[in-house]
Amino acid sequence: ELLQSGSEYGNPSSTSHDYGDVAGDLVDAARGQVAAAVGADPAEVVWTSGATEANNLAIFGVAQYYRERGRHIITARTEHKAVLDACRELERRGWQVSYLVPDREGLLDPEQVAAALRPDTVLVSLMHVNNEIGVVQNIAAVGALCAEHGGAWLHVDAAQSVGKCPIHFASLGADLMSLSAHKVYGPKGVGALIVAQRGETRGRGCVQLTPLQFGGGQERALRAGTLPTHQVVGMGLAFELAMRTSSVETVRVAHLQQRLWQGLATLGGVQRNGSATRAVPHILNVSFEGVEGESLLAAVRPHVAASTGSACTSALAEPSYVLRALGRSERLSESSLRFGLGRTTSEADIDAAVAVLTREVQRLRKIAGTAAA
Amino acid sequence: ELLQSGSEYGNPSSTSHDYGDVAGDLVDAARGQVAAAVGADPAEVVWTSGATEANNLAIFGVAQYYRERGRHIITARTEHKAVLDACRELERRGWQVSYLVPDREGLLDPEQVAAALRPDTVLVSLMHVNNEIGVVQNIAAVGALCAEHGGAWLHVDAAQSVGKCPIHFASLGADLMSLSAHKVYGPKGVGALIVAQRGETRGRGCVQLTPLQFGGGQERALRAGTLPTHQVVGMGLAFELAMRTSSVETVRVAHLQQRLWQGLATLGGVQRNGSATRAVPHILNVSFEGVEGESLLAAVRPHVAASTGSACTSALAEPSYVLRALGRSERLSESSLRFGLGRTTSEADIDAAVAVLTREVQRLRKIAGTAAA
Amino acid sequence: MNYNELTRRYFSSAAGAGELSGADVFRGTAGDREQGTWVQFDLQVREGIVMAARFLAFACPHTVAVSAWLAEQAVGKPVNPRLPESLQYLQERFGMPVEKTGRLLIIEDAWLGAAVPAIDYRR
Amino acid sequence: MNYNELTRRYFSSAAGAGELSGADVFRGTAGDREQGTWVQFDLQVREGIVMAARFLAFACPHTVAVSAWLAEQAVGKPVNPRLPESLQYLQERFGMPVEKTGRLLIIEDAWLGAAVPAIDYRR
Ligand SMILES: Cc1ncc(COP(=O)(O)O)c(C=O)c1O
Ligand SMILES: Cc1ncc(COP(=O)(O)O)c(C=O)c1O
Repeated sequence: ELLQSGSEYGNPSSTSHDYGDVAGDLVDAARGQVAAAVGADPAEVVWTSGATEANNLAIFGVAQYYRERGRHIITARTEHKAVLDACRELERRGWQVSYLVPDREGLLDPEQVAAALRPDTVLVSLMHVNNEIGVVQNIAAVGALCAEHGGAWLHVDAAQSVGKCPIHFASLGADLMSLSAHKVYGPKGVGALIVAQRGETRGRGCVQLTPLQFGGGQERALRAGTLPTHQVVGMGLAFELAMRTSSVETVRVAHLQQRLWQGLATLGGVQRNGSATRAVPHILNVSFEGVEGESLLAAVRPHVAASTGSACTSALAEPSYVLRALGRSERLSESSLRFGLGRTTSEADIDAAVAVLTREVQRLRKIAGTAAA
Repeated sequence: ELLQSGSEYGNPSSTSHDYGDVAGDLVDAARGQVAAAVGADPAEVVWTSGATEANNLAIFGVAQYYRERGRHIITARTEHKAVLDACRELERRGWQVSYLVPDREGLLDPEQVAAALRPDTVLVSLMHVNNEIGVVQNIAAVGALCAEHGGAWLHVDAAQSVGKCPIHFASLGADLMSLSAHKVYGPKGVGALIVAQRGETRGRGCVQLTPLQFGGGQERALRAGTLPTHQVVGMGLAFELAMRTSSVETVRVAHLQQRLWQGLATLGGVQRNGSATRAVPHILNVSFEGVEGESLLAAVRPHVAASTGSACTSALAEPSYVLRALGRSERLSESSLRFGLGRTTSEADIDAAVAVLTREVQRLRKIAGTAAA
Repeated sequence: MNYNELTRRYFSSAAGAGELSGADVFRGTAGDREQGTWVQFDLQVREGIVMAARFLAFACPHTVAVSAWLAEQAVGKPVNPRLPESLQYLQERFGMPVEKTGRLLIIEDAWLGAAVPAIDYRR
Repeated sequence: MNYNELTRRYFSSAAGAGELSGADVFRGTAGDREQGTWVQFDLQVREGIVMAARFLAFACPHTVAVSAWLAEQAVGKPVNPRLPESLQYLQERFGMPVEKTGRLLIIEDAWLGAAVPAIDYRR
C-alpha cells in the first residue's frame, strides 16, 4: 500500500480496500464463532459495544419500532440495570412497564408472565442467568407464551450465560439476545445483540428494531459505527474457547462452589441467596448476619475478590436491589458478598478464601457485639 | 486475589475492587490525555464506542432533552452520515432540520447559520474537518452566533481534527464535541463526546443530554456500560502522541500533499475537490475526468490505498454526497479519489502513487475513448 | 467490490481496446457516459468473417472485461448476429452482480449495433 | 471506597473492641444496627480518670476506626465531657466522606452517653 487509508486496519464494511477485505474475513469468522457458541445464525449477530448497549438497543429498538402497536413491556425486578434503567426511561416517555417479582429463591414462574401479558404488550425482557445470584430462568417457557401471544417479542439478556451453562438461541423461542465478551474472558467494550431472522417459520415476521445509533449502515443498518476488528476477533475467540471447555469446567466449578459454601456455612449466621439448584455454579451469593456491609467488604477485599451488589453498579454503593427483590432486609442485602468462580480459581483459592472470611467475619462480629448472633 | 472477579481487569466504575482502582487510575490518565489534546477539561470527557456514537448521543441527547423547548436543528449537507442519518431519524419523529449547503469549495459562511437560526432551534451540528475533502469550517464564528442566540447548543464533529490541525474545545464556544481514536492511530471502537461543563460562565447553564443507553450510571450517567480500559488507554496514548508531533508532522504532510497534487495535475482533466487553503493537508480529494469511478478504483487499489466517497460509508457504493453537495456531477463524484496522507507516508510513496495513477488513468481513458478529454 | 480471476485478467489487459476505421468496419455503440456506462464495438468484416475487433468502454471493470472478451473471441469467426453466449452465462462466468444486469444489455446492444449491419451487408 | 492509612490501621487492629463491666463502668450507646450504624462505649472511670475504655461498633470502617481511636486515646486522661477533637477535625483525619457526617454524630452521642454520666457521678 503506497498511501495509507484513513484508518489503521481498514473498515470491514468498506468494499474498496484490501485491508477491508482481510478485516471483513476476520469479522465474519468471529460472527461464526459467536453464533456457534449460542445456537444462532452468523447473520443474526449484530455487534455492539457490550451487553449494556445490546440491552438498550433491544428495548428502545422494539419500543420505538412498535410504538403504534402498543406501549407495554414486561420485565423483572432482578434484571440488570441496563434493562431496568432503559425501562424507567421508557416510562418517562409514556410507556407502561410491569416489573415481575421473583420468589424468595429468585425464580420467576412463567405463569407470572402469562398473567402480565396484555394485548398491547410489545416486549418481554428477561435475563437468562442472573449476574448477582446466578439463578437461571425458564426462558423457553416464556418463549412459548410470547409465541402464543403473537404480538410480544422476547428479549433475553444472556450476558452471564455463555460458558456457564448451555444456551441455544434457536431453541429458546427468543427474538433478541444480549451477549457480552468480557463476562467470557474476552475484551471489555464489545458485545452483540442476536436479532432473530427466522420469525417467518413461526407464523409472524421477524422482529424489527429502530436503531439506537445511525450513520453508515453497518450491521444490517441496525448499528452504525466503525467495527473494532480486534475487539470482535477477541470476542469470537473467547466464545469459541468457552464453548470448547464449558462442560468439563462447569463440573469443576460446581465442586469448588460446593466447597466454598460448605466452608462458609460452618461460620453460622450465613444465608445463601438464590436457588441452589436452578443456578450456575460460577456465582455464589452469601449474606453474613451480624456484620455491617461496608466493613465486611473492606475487611475481605485485600484478600478475596468478592463484590457487594452487582459488580456493574457498585459505583453507586447501594444495597443490592436484586437481593431486596428476593425479600432480604436492607441490612442483610448490604452485608452480602458475591463470589465469582471461574477458570483461574483453584481449590487452594477456595480454602484460603474460607479462612480469610471466617477470620474476618468472626472479628467483625466481635467488634459489632453480634458474635453470638 | 484469591477468587477472581466477574471481569478480567475489574470495572473502573466499581469502587469495591483493587483491580478497579488500578483500572480507574488508567482511565483517569487517559481522560487527562484526551482532554489536554483538545483543550477540554478531563471531567468533560464522556467515553463512547466511537465518533458515530458520540454524534448520535449529542444529537438525540439534545433533541430529546430539549424537546419541549424546540424541535429545530441546523446541520450541513456535507456532514458525516452519523450526523445526517441521526437528523433524518429525528425528522421522521417530527423534528425539523435545516441542511446548509456549502459553497463550491465546501465551506460554510457563518452567515448561513445566522440566517437559519430560529427561536425554536435547539442544536447546531457542524463538523470541524471534513472527512472526505479535508476543509476546515469556521466553528468559532458559529459558536459566537449560538451564544448570542442563547437557546441553540453547538455540537462539533471533530473526529478528523486531532493531529491534523489545532483544536481547542474551550475556545470554540462549542458545547459538545465528538472524537474518535482510530482516526488518530488509536484503536477502533472507542471515542468520546466532550460535554461542556463551563456553561455558567457564558450566562446560560451547561448543556444537558438524555442518554442513548441507560444502566449503571457510568460517565456522569450520560453513557452506561462497562468501560473498556484497554481501549480508553489506547485512545489516551494516541491523543498524547498526536499532540506532541502534530505541528512538525503537518508541515511534512503539507509538502507531500503538494507533491501529490502537482504530480496528478500534470495528467490534465483532474479537479481538486474542496478549498486548497482552508483545509488540512492530510486529505486530498481529486476528480478524474473521462474515467469511470469503479474502474478507476479497481485499477489503482492494488497499489494505492485510496477510497471513493467517505471511507466510512463505501459499503453502499454510491457517489459521494459530499462532492455532490459541492456541485460536482454524479459522474465526476464517482470518479473521484480520496487520498489519506499521514505518519507512514513517504515521498517515495507519493512518487510511486503518482506513477501508478498516471499510468492507470491514461490507460482507462484510452479504453473509455476519452483520452483526448 | 471483489472481481473474479477472469474479470481481473480481461480488465487489466483489455487487449482489444481501441477503434478501427475503413469501409469494412461496422460500429455499434450503446449507453451514455453521462449515465455511467457506454460501450462501443468496431468489427472489421470481410466475406462474413470478423478480421479484427476493437472495443471502447467507459464502464465498470465487469463491463470492460466482458467487452474485451467479446472482441477477442470474435476474431476469425463468422460474424454472429447474436452474442456468442447467453447473458446469464456471461454474468456467471464474469461474476457480475445482478444489479449490473442492465450493463450486459448495453453490451448486447452495442454488439448487435455492429454485428447486425455486418450481416445485413453480407446478404 | 478508599480508606486512608489512619482509618485502615484502626479498622484492622480495632484494639479496644469489647465491653467492660463493674460499678465504675459507664456505658453509652447510640444508633441502631437495623439502620446500619450502632456504636457503644464503655468507660471505666476512677477518681475522674479513665482507667480503661472499650467500644463496639456495627458500622462502616470509618466509624469503627474513629471509635477505636477515641477509646484508645481516652485511657489515662481525665474523663472528657466532650469529644477530644472537633467533628470536623476527626472527619479530616480519618478521611471520612461528608455523606457520613451523621455517623460522627452517632459516635458523639455514644461517647457522651458514657462520659457525661461519668462526670456527673464524680461531682
Ligand atoms: C446480566 C448482565 N447484563 C448486562 C451487563 C452489561 O454488560 P456490558 O458490561 O458488556 O455492558 C452485565 C454486566 O456486565 C450483566 O451481568
Ligand atoms: C468526521 C467523522 N465523524 C464521525 C466518524 C465516525 O467515527 P467512528 O468510526 O469512530 O464511529 C468518522 C469516521 O470514522 C468521521 O470521519
